[in-house]
Amino acid sequence: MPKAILLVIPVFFMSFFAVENVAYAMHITEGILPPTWVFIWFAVSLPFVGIGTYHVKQKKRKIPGYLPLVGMLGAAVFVFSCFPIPVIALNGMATSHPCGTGMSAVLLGPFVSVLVAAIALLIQALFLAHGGLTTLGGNIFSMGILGSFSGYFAFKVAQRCRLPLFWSGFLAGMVSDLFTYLGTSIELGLLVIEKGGSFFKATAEIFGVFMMTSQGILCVVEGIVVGFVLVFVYKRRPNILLNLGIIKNDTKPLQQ
Amino acid sequence: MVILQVRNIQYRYHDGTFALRGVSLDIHKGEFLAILGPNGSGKTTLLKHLNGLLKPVGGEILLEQKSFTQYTSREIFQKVGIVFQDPNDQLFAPSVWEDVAFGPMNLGLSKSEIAHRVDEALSLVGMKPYANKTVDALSFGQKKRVCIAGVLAMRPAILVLDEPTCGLDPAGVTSIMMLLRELNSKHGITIIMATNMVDLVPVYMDRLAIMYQGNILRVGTPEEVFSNAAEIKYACLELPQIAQLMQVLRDEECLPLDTLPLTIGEAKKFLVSRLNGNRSGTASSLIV
Amino acid sequence: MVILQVRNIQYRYHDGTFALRGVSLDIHKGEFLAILGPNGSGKTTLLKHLNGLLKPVGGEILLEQKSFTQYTSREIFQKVGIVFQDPNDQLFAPSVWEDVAFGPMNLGLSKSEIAHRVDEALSLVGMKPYANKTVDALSFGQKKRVCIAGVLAMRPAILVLDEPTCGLDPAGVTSIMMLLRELNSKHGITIIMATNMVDLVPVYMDRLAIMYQGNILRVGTPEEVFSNAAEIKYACLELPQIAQLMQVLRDEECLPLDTLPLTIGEAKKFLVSRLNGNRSGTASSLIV
Amino acid sequence: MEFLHHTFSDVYARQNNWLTRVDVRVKLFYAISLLSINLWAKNMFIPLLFLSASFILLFSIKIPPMAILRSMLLPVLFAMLILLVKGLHEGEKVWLSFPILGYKVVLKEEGLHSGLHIGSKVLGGISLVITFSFTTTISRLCAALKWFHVPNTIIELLAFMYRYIFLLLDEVSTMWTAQKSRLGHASWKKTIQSLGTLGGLLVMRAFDRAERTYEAMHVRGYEGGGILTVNLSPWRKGEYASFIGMVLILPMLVYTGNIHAW
Ligand SMILES: Nc1ncnc2c1ncn2[C@@H]1O[C@H](COP(=O)(O)OP(=O)(O)OP(=O)(O)O)[C@@H](O)[C@H]1O
Ligand SMILES: Nc1ncnc2c1ncn2[C@@H]1O[C@H](COP(=O)(O)OP(=O)(O)OP(=O)(O)O)[C@@H](O)[C@H]1O
Ligand SMILES: [Mg+2]
Ligand SMILES: [Mg+2]
Repeated sequence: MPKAILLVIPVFFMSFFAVENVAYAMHITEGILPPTWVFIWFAVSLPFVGIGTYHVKQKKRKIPGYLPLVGMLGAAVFVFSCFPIPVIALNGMATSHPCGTGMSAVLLGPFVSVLVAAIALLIQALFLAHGGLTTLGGNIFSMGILGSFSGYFAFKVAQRCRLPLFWSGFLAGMVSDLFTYLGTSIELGLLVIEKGGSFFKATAEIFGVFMMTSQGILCVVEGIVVGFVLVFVYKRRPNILLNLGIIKNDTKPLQQ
Repeated sequence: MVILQVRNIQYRYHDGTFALRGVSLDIHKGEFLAILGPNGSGKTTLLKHLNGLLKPVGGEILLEQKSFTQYTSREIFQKVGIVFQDPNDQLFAPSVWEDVAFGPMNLGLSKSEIAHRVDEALSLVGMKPYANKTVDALSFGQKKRVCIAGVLAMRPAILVLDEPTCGLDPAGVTSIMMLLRELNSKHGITIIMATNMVDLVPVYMDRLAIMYQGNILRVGTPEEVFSNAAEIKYACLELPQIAQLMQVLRDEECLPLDTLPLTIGEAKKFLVSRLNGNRSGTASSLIV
Repeated sequence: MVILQVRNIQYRYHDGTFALRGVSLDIHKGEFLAILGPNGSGKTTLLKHLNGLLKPVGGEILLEQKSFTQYTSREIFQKVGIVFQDPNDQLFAPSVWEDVAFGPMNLGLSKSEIAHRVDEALSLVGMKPYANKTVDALSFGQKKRVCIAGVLAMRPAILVLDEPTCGLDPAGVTSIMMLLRELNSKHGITIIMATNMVDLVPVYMDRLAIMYQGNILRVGTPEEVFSNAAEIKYACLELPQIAQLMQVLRDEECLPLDTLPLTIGEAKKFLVSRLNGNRSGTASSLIV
Repeated sequence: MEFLHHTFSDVYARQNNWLTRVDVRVKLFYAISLLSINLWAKNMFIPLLFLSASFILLFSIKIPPMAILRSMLLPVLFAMLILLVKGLHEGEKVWLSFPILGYKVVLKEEGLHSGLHIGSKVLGGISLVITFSFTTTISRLCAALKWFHVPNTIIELLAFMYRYIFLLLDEVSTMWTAQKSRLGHASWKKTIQSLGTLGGLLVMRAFDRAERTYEAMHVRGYEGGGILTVNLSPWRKGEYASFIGMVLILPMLVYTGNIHAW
């Protein structure tokens, strides 16, 4: 049976590409999650959003310019997530879209990044019909929380290991992307529990499908792009990265 | 010879804005064409069509008598170079040299050929001494010049510029315009330029097109177009200052004028002949 | 009466750029002052000092004879309103009404007072019908007007504008300038405006200051300042078109001129008198 | 500029029609409670009812069908995917089986059944969301959120981000075209590199713009306080009427939703 899935589902994803709209396939659409899970995911996500809000609120009191900065970088990350990234996939060249959470986690820190992701998801749900209002909690969990924290820690660990800036950015982008898809897969996989299915098998299958279609390569490509972004800013305006506290004075931009 | 022919093109942005409503325009080889029009009339949209960055929803564009569809986009980009308004949108590389090399490098040229082209382009715009500067250290006008060099390095036959003088000081405007005139007359590059500065048009351009609400209202030489003051006003434009002065003299003081002088030189000639003529016969100097 | 006195201020950016090198300037109550100068001469930097946004590293600024240090920054912001060049940087609220209300709200006014001021400011700039529009739905010139309204709603005595006409079409330029002139003459608001458009200066402004490399080169009425053509040229500026024409007539054709006419009106008056005068006695019309 | 095709605009929400004039709080109440009913519904009737009702509403204010279909496209594909997965996975009774490339594909009745059910919920839910968003501008939404006591910081960020997304999209698309016209997207490798540059420029832009915007806010008295000024007017007759109307309809819908049926 799994074999059949592996065959049929990619065909479906291809039809996604056929309309060039796989953009936000990592968001769970309105109506898919049953009520219980809607509540659970909202319950999980709200504290993180709350902490992020608190962070911003505290900080804007001290630094009034912080709010426009977060808003503007948030908008920039949103626009970044609209970039059409060409990837090589099962069906040849296709374009997909980065999540952007890795980058926002690096730029803004994990909690604020969750808040920004939550707002971005709300905007997408309302004005693009990508994702949904009742599934907002679930999507915040996978893209916001898992994406931000995994990306942030990947970046910090890489910096601690004195990896060059490019590779730190690469890891942040790639890891956060992987975790976002993993999160979505888990959420979908959990749905089969009540029907007596095997959670791990379903999750692994869905995750496998994500990875097999363009999204697997997308993770790597998003990593590369985030790496390039950081190096570019470092070369042109290192002060920006220093002011945001992303790098210390001794960071190397690229392996020499 | 018509090098670029725009045939009844229409364009609609995805939000429904009908930005071009059937624009037709012939661009002659080697001319310097100005595109004027109020804000939002579709100048930028039209320019983006001229090198295939936007695809019209109706109509077509011919480059050297062949439809754009018969070229690859790379061929078009190579023949038609475009410079946008804000230089900060276009300088991608950390240093001047690298930025100008961006285009030639993407053409897949050899290293020595790239270096040659970059040097050539930089000297054309007079920025050779700055080759190793970082882009952020340049002034606004200098950035503008580097942008133009970046396009020239691809050796285009046609150069398209969107408001190249906006935000520059008067000396900077003159310097950019002189540069363009030189590229146009000495190097034979066809230039199409959108602008809001009517005073420049009669001085530098051969022809101008006036856009209004996604249409071309009028095309012609500055003399032809500016002779219709009502139309100019309708299109939210103004006559050049000199023309305004002469118009006032004509209308309020009944000075007989067949054609409105548009530039300082023309106005001078006319006024001198009038002033001298009035002194019936005394064709000498004006000193009284 | 001097309302704002700039005394020998200096300013240096973080990166070491010495942007102001001892600027002194008296601004009179109710005047309309232009600040001209080449790109990078420090116009924007000076304007940002005029309401305390930047603090000079040397020298001081007096507002109504009292040093800036004796005011709170809120008091200064209330008296001196500033409008920057790019309206998109300044309109951050979702709707026009909210954006204009932002200033009064931060002043801690009552709701009804806020509403009153917003309505007043919007009608001053002629944007009342747009109160509920989204900011994105406005044209460039309209955005500019909303920016001005946002500052007017704080009822400043002094209005500072950085290149308010850049990027507008000629009709838009005229409309903004007429608005400013009305605010200046009817409502008695002192206006200081940086600009690159020399043609506007003699028509609208009482005085102008020319900046060059962080210094003020010259201050005076347009007649005074533009009479020194060499200095204008040195400061990368140009004479207004009309003045250029008259200058050419004077220098090349030896037309006797005490002062250079700068505006169309002045030039007309002069030319008419010359043309008529030459016909010795026939003071009637010019029809030949 | 292909990537702008996925972007959006609120042109429809800015129009003036009877749905945009409805008080945003009422709309939000409706949207949330209908979405919950949709979620709990045990039959396909309720979601499909919502779907058709939404379409009728949207047509009544002359939204072009293409615009609706465009927004529904992705969710519909998602729904079909779910249908397929369920059909392959759940249940015993074989509904259809056929071979593809040597694999035997078996679709089962129970799975298709529940897949259809979920699919209908997707359609119903999305159509409700679209109806809300096509008739509500962001500034109204912000005001409503404020009325519901959502923290100010979140609303401010929402308004701020929404405002500047459009602007940055415009700027980025100009840079993108500038890159393209100098062949920056000639090969895959160059495209990736150019995208990195584009992202870098974007971050630099955002940083500078944030600074300038802060200056502009600062000179108008901003010291870290609130940004939004609009407060909604208290409820008027119309709002009470629609609210009571909802209270009356809701139990009926809840009841209908609880019927176990197809
Ligand atoms: N990306 C876009 N999406 C939607 N509408 C757009 C976009 N860009 C421009 N427009 C609209 O298309 C029309 C033409 O715009 P365009 O930028 O071509 O005008 P323009 O003549 O260049 O104006 P300006 O003098 O201000 O540069 C305008 O109504 C504008 O609002
Ligand atoms: N934020 C900054 N950091 C460092 N240097 C700066 C900054 N802003 C301006 N400068 C420098 O200070 C000088 C004066 O700049 P300013 O912006 O005041 O000039 P301007 O007269 O307004 O020019 P323009 O006509 O181009 O607007 C310039 O040399 C400029 O490069
Ligand atoms: Mg334009
Ligand atoms: Mg300036």
